[in-house]
Amino acid sequence: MTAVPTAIAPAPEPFAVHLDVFSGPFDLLLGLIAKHELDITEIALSQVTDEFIAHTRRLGAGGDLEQTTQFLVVAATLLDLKAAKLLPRGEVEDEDDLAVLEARDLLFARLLQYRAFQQVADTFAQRLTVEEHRHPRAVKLEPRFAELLPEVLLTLTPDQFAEIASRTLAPRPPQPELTLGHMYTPAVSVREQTDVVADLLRTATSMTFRALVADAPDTTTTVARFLGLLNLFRDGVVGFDQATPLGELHVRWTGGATDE
Amino acid sequence: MNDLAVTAERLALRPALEAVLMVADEPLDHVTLAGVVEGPPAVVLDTLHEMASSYDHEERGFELRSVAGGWRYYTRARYASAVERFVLDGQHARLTPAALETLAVVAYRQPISRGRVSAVRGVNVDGVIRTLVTRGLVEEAGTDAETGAVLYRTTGYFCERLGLSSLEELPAIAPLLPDVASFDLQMQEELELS
Amino acid sequence: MNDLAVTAERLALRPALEAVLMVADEPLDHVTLAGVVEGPPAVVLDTLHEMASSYDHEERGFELRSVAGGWRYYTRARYASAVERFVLDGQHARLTPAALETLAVVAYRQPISRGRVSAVRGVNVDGVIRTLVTRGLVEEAGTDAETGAVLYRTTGYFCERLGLSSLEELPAIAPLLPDVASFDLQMQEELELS
Repeated sequence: MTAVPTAIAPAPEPFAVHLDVFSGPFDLLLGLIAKHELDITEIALSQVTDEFIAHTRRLGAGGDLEQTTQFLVVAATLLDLKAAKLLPRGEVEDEDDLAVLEARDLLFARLLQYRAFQQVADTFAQRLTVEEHRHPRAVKLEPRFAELLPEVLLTLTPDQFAEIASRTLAPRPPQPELTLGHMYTPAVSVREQTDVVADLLRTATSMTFRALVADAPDTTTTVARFLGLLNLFRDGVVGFDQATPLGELHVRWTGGATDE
Repeated sequence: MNDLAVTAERLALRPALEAVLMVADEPLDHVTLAGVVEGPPAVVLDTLHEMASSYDHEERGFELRSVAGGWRYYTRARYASAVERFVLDGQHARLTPAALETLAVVAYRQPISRGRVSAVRGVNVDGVIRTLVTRGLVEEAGTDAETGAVLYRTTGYFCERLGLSSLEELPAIAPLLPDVASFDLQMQEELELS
Repeated sequence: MNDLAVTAERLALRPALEAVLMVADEPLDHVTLAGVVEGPPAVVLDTLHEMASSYDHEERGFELRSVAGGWRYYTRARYASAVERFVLDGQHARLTPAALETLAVVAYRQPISRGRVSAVRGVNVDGVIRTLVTRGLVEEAGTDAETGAVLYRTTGYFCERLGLSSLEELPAIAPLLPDVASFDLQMQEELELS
C-alpha cells in the first residue's frame, strides 16, 4: 500500500506521522494502527486515540472546516471507545455501552472498507501502468474508403448548433452537496428496539421471530430487534425454541408480567 | 457442419476480420463484426479468440484484445519503447492516490453520489471527482431519486484504460473485506441511507 | 556479420516494426523507421520487404506496402467488400453527440488546438477530431506560435452543410458565457494539480 504504513517515523518520537499521501482521518487512523502494530480491538487503542486526538487539536482553526469536522467525528468515536475500555470488562448493560459498541462496529466497518478500497486503488494503479504501454490502432481511413463514406447527416439549424455550443462551452460549477454521511448517529437504536420486542412478547407471551419483525421497515431494524432479543435472553426474560435448523424461531416471554 | 467445414469457415473469416479491424478506430463487438464479414456470430467470436492467441504465439508486435466490450488492435506492451519514441502523447499523466481511491469507490459502488464517496473515503472528494470527469474516466449518471444528488459512474474509456473487457472483469473486492465487514458494510449503507 | 546474425537481428526488429506501423497514421520511410526501432536502415529495409511478402504468403487481411517511399499497413483488396460494408454502415452517416459538441467548440473558438478542446469538453478528443477531419468538416490551420500545437478550424463544407454563407452567420453565443478564459485557466490548474 502506498498510502499507509511504511512512511511512519520510528518509535522514539512520541507523535510524528509522516504519511506519503495523507488525505484524511482514515489515513491517519490506519497509519497509527499500523505504527503500533496492533489489532484495532486491542487495549493500545487508547494510545492511538490519544495521538489521534492530539492531532485533531493541532489541526485547530487553521484547517479546512470540513476536514476538521470529519476528524472530530472520528475522534469522538475513538473517545467513546477509550471510555468503554476503561469500564470493567464483561458486562455490557448500560445503554451508553451499547451505543459505544455500535459506534465501534461502524468505525471498524469503515476502516475495513476504506482499507479494501485502498488495496483496489493499488491494483488500479498497476493496471493503468501496464496498459499505458499498449497503444490502440486509431488511424485515418485509407483514402479509397474515405471516399465511400456516406455524407454526414447534419440536420441542425444554425440556432440548434449554437445551442449545443453554449451548452458545451458553459462552465459547470460544482454544485455544493450537503452530506450527513459523516454523522454516524444510528437511525435505529438497539435499546428502543429491545423495548419494542419486550412489549410485544410481554403481551403475547409467545411469538415467532418472523412475527416480531413483520413490521420492521428495513434490515437494520430487523438486525436491531435480533440484537434486542439477545439482550433480553442475557437478562433471562426470554427463551427460544427452534424445531429444526433454520426452522421457524419461536420466542417465549419467561420474565415477569410487569417491567422491572 | 463437420469440423473440417468449421475450420474452413474460420479460415475464410480471419482475413476479412483482419481487414475490418485494421480500419476501425474504436473497439468493435463480435456481433457488429459478424454482420460486416457476413459470418455466424459464434464462429466469428471463436475466430477472434484464435486470431488473438495466434498473434501472441507468433510474437507479433501487435495484439488483438477484447477491451471495453469490443475487439481492437493494440501494440504489444513489450515494444512500448519503440512505439513511444514515435508517438509522444503526454496524456498519460499519473493519477494521485486520492484520485485512484475515489475511482475505486466509484467503480465498485456505481452509480454513487459524491457524498457517499466522501463517506467512504473520509474526506471531501468534490475536486477529485471533477478531475476524474475531466479525464473522461467518470461521468454523470442522473440523480438520486430520493436526495436529488448527482450520481457518478465509470465510463467505457475507464474500461479501456484498465484493459477491462467490461466492468464484470473488475477484481472481486469481497476477499479484501473480512467476513465481519460485509455485515457491517451493509449496516452502514443502510444507516447512511436513513 | 554472418547470415545467422543478420537473421536474428531481423527477427528482433520485426515485432518492433509491426508495433510502430500499427499506430502510424502516415506512411513512414525506412530511415525514419530505423531511427524509431534503433536498427541499421539497410536491415530495416530488408525486414520490411520480408514482412510484406510474409503477409502476402499468409494471406493476411492486411498488407504492408511501400507507397512513394513510405511504408504503411493497408487492407488487402480481396477483402474490400467487408471493409466497404463496414464503412457504409449507417452509423457512419451520423455524428455522435461527442462529435457534434467538439464541432461546436471548434466552430466558436477557432483556430483551436486539440488540447484546448479537450479542456473545454473534459475528455480526450483526438479520435473525434480525426473523424471530423475525415468527414471534411474540420481542417488543420497551422500551429500555435507558442506551443507548436496543431490548430483546427471549420471548413467551407461545414458552412455549406449548416446552410451558412460564411462563419459570420453563426448565431452569437458570447453573451451567454462568463469569462471563458478564466474558466479554462481554472480547468488547467485542476489538471495540473491532479
